[in-house]
Amino acid sequence: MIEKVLIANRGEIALRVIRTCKALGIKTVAVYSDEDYNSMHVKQASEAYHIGEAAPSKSYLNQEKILEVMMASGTDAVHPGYGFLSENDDFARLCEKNKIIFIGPKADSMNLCGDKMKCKDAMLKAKVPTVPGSPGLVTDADDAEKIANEIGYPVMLKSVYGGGGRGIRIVNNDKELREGYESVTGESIAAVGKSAILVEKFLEKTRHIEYQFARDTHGNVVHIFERECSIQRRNQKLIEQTPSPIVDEETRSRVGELVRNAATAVDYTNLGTAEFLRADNGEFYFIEINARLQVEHPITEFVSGLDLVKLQLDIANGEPIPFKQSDLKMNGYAIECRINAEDTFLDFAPSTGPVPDVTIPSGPGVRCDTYLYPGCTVSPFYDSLMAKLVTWGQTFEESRTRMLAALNDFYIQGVETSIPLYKTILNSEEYKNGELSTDFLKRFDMIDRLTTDLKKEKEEKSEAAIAAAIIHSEYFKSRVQSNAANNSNWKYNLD
Amino acid sequence: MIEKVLIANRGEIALRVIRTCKALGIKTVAVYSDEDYNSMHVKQASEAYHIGEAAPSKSYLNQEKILEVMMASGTDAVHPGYGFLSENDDFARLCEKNKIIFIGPKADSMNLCGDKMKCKDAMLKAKVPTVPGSPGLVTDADDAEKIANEIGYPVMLKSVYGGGGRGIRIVNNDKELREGYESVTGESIAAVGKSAILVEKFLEKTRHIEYQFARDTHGNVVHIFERECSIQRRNQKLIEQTPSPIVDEETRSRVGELVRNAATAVDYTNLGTAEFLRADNGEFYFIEINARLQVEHPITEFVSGLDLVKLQLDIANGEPIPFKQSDLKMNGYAIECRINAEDTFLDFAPSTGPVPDVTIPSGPGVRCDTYLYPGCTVSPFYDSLMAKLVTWGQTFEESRTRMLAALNDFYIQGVETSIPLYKTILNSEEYKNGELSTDFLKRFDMIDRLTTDLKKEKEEKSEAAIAAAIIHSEYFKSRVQSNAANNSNWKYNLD
Amino acid sequence: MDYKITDIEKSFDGKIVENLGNNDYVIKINDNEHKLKIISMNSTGIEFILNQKYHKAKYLDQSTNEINIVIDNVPITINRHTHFDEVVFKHSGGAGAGNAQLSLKSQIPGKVVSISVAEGDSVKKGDVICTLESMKMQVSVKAHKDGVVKSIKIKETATVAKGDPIADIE
Amino acid sequence: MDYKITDIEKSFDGKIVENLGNNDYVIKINDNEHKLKIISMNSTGIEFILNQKYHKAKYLDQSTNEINIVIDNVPITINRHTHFDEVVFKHSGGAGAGNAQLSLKSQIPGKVVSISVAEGDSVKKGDVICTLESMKMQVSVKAHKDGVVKSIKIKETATVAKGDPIADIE
Repeated sequence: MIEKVLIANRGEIALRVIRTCKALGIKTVAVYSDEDYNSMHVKQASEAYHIGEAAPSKSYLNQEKILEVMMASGTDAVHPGYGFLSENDDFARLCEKNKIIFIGPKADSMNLCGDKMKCKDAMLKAKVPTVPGSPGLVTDADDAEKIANEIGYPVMLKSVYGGGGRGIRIVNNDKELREGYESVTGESIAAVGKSAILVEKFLEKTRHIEYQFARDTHGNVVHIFERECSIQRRNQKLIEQTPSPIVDEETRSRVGELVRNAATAVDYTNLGTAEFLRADNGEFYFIEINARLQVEHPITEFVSGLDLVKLQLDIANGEPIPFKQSDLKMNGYAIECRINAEDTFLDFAPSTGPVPDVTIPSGPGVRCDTYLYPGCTVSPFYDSLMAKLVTWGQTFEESRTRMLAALNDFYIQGVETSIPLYKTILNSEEYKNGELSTDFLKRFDMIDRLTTDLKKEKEEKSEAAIAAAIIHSEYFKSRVQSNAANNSNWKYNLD
Repeated sequence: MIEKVLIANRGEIALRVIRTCKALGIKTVAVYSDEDYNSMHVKQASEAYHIGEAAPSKSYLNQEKILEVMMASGTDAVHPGYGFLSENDDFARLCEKNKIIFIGPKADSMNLCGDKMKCKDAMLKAKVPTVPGSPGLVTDADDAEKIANEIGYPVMLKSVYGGGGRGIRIVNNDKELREGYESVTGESIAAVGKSAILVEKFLEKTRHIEYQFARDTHGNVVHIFERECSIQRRNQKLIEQTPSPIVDEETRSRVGELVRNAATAVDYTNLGTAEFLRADNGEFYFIEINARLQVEHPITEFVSGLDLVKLQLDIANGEPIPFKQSDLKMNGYAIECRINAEDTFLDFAPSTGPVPDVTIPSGPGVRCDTYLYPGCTVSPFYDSLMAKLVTWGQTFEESRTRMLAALNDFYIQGVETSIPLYKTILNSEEYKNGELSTDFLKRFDMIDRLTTDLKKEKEEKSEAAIAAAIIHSEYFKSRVQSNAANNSNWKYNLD
Repeated sequence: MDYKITDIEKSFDGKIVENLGNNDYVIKINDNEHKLKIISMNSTGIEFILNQKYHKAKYLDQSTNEINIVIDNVPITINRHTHFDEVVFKHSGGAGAGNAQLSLKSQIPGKVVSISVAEGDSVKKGDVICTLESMKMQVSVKAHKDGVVKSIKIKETATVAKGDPIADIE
Repeated sequence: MDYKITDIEKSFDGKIVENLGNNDYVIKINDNEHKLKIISMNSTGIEFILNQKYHKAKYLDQSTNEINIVIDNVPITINRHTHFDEVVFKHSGGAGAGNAQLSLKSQIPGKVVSISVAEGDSVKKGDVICTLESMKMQVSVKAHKDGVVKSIKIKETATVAKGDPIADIE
């Protein structure tokens, strides 16, 4: 039985794992870089070990150092979170070799999932439909061009080692293909030191729909419903919801069956996610398996009632999944907004720095997973996800309106956030009607609409802003004109 | 349709009502006393009106002033919360007269519920069992003594105008009865200006089990399951949970049917709670109807998935309840701990003052309804309930362990709280086994056990405390011994 | 005073009409009077109730003629058509009888950001002698008379109190 | 220094063994050495990591021989068997060569809580001259020599800086 877990991660996901461990009486070990002395995961864990410099390569990606801490702290198991080492099969293998339970799939299975080519092969054998494209790796840009012309532009160039939006390029003609080939190769080498590229048909007006699944060491496998994650920017998810507005019970079961087959085909253990493109014609095409806990897992927790981290621990302990597929019932509607530190108007450029003040929303059906606290810092060294705001409702409308109210309550001083954009999106008729697709932002001019909404907000707040300016000005004037000591008009000292 | 609601209350319940109104796009009007300028409900409402001095009688109980604000602000409806004017039928009548929707039962029905004698009569007619006692009001202390001797001591003296633990006294003999009669009369007159007393058999090892119910203006009535609220001090609830560990599905339906009859018997509209004593022999005795939203409503929201404030608004709008009894399914387990500002070791005396720092717990299955924020003040003028910490789990054990983790995370600087006591209770075998009764604290020596737990905690933290003291002392010494300016040992300035 | 919000192309005339005590004020924006109650205030922000509605504002990047406010989470830049420099000038002895006095005094407390003259320089009434930062705003202190700077009494980055001498001008 | 936690009837000997720089220290409690890293610190509290475990402590109601700490939400009262007064005394000129000096100087900055002597009083070395409050602790300043209080240089409620004269004793 796992009694002590090292969390090889930081930020909100480290806190998320700690929370379940605490409730289960499992000890936790945090690791932290120079940048994270003052971070919440250090404060919440049973123990915390410093592992190096701020740059991920010198701390959160340093396998040897993390192994050293696991040995020193006597941990039984490691939870990798998402990102960092979570889908690194070398690290999983290193843990296996040192008799530390890696909370995730076995290294071989992870390797298979991570290799888009081999994975596609496995899916074809398991009769899980995949997107038309190169049967395997392309040999070079010439080969890529040949295949692109066979299946027809636009096509997508994907690094086998990419993920989460990185190492992907959509190209519309031979010229773009050659440029894209170069940059995808470069990005992949910069990130993981190697590159290998696939070509796939790029489908338009597609939806990104993924399935949570779980498979135990006894071969039991369940899917835990779909999540629709179509609202994205630069292939990065922004808003997720479950159920998907276009998945009915029949589709849910039918595709869910494919997902169970997919998990078995790669001999997957623990929790994973099977991602699909859902084409405008209703077809589902398998894209890849994310071999880890997803950022957006809380919406699945809301509608299933499950604690997915607890389920991960159970499976890692070798226990059978404590329920059957038929026991799972979807209850209500959940939405997640990823609250990023970024400037929507600067092409989502990261916005970092100290956060002197924060108000975290709460209320019935509201959950906020975040590392923010008043006085914390948003670091430029790590990803821009500050918080995950998740709401549940008995109806989609209830979850949506609760999300809007919570977004309004969410106050983060000091950095730009994606909150205003989400308010515009959630208020739009297109979102309400479920007209989702991965090009949603562009398709419905959301950035322009945000500009309009912000101007309207400024109009509404102008009188109050002027009032604040009047008080500020008059106070200043009064200080100049009379002695501060006997200025009884003002009880406030602005120094 | 209600478009603007005045909340004739303060604290967490005002915020709770505002939250649902915001999600539904309904405007809210807050009222506040001199003590509450800086309170969260003032900040969160669409509008806020000052209504008088800190003492409740000069503000939150001032019906004329509140009516004036309702007229000035153009509100359609008033939500009374709990306490204050929530069960005052004169106020309900005043609203009715002025064409303002009172979100609660009609004045006549409220009057009937509030009059314990008439209510008991109505229940007897509706075949809802009640506790043995005086058939109606007792005429004087002599009459009370006569009845007490008929039904046998211990008996309970209850003011018809009491509630929530006030205006109740348990007496064991004639002498105590006469003293109790005096003090219950006094308390009742002090609180509402009048007094009328009932005598009832006091049952031992009883459980306090209550039912949430809703009845609409069309006569549809549902019960929304039970809540067990047996853990109390001085007849004030501390911890509530649903389902009750001793209510099975058969009992739930059978007593639920009585509850529906009870609601109909008093022509109740909107949400209410029927309170029962459950005797050790398994019998349920009706005690009273609480004609308002209860403090502990969130646990019912968790297991039913309903937004009870939304349901209140629907019913107040004259809409039929949008579901049938058979649609309601209980999902999981919920616990509420009332986080009070009080000193357990000073007989739960109130502890008030500024709260410079607060950490509100969060996480999957955790909800915290509170008015606390860093820099707020706990006022001596109002009740001691600072926060309601509520957790949900698929199993009772999951809700319990989540509660313990959340209690550990909850940090409130500046006032004494009931948090340590709750940790002791939730860790006890008796609580885990569901051995609940209204004398739980005394029966299982919880205060003594708390003392032991606190000592153990101090042992565990002693080394860290000494470390903090060493740093403090050494810093002080270094300041005395060397010039602060060139004291390079210390980067910290403690002034 | 005149205020302008460029983003929405609107101008406002605003002032305090009356201080009612107990932190209550009557302010006037254009032609309308409003009730305003200050709940709390410091150099970085203000919480207030305006016409029965609570607002929270943070003051960022203030200068004499521009102030960036985040009000209820909405960032708004306000231009002030103000005469702060003139107010400071006047009260530093720049107007009327003070003309004969030797010493130029600071009428506000602040930090010395820059000194624009050297000892021995000839200055004209209204020339900038130094710039102070106060309440995060930069304010120029100007010569109250024509003359020669005999001595400078301040240093850069030092703090001056209200009434402290800035320079002697003869 | 000796520390005692009365509630659990335990005594501890504690000190800083080494300052490793970068906010890292080695401390010793009884016979065991511990690694301690200060994350943040001010007059009201400290956050630190002790042996790989984070702790947050608030300092409440401090005096020279007692300190109330809330550590990780647990209130603990610690008695210090300390010689702070003596430390102050020694550094105020109370020991050794300083005996000849006229002026008694404050070795800590603080607020004057009370003055125990009047001008003209005869005092003996070690008599309390005044009490200062510093870091929320009350500290006595004692005469560094026998003599007569010639003049008192401080006032009650005033603030003194380190090195400020307290009194002249001749």
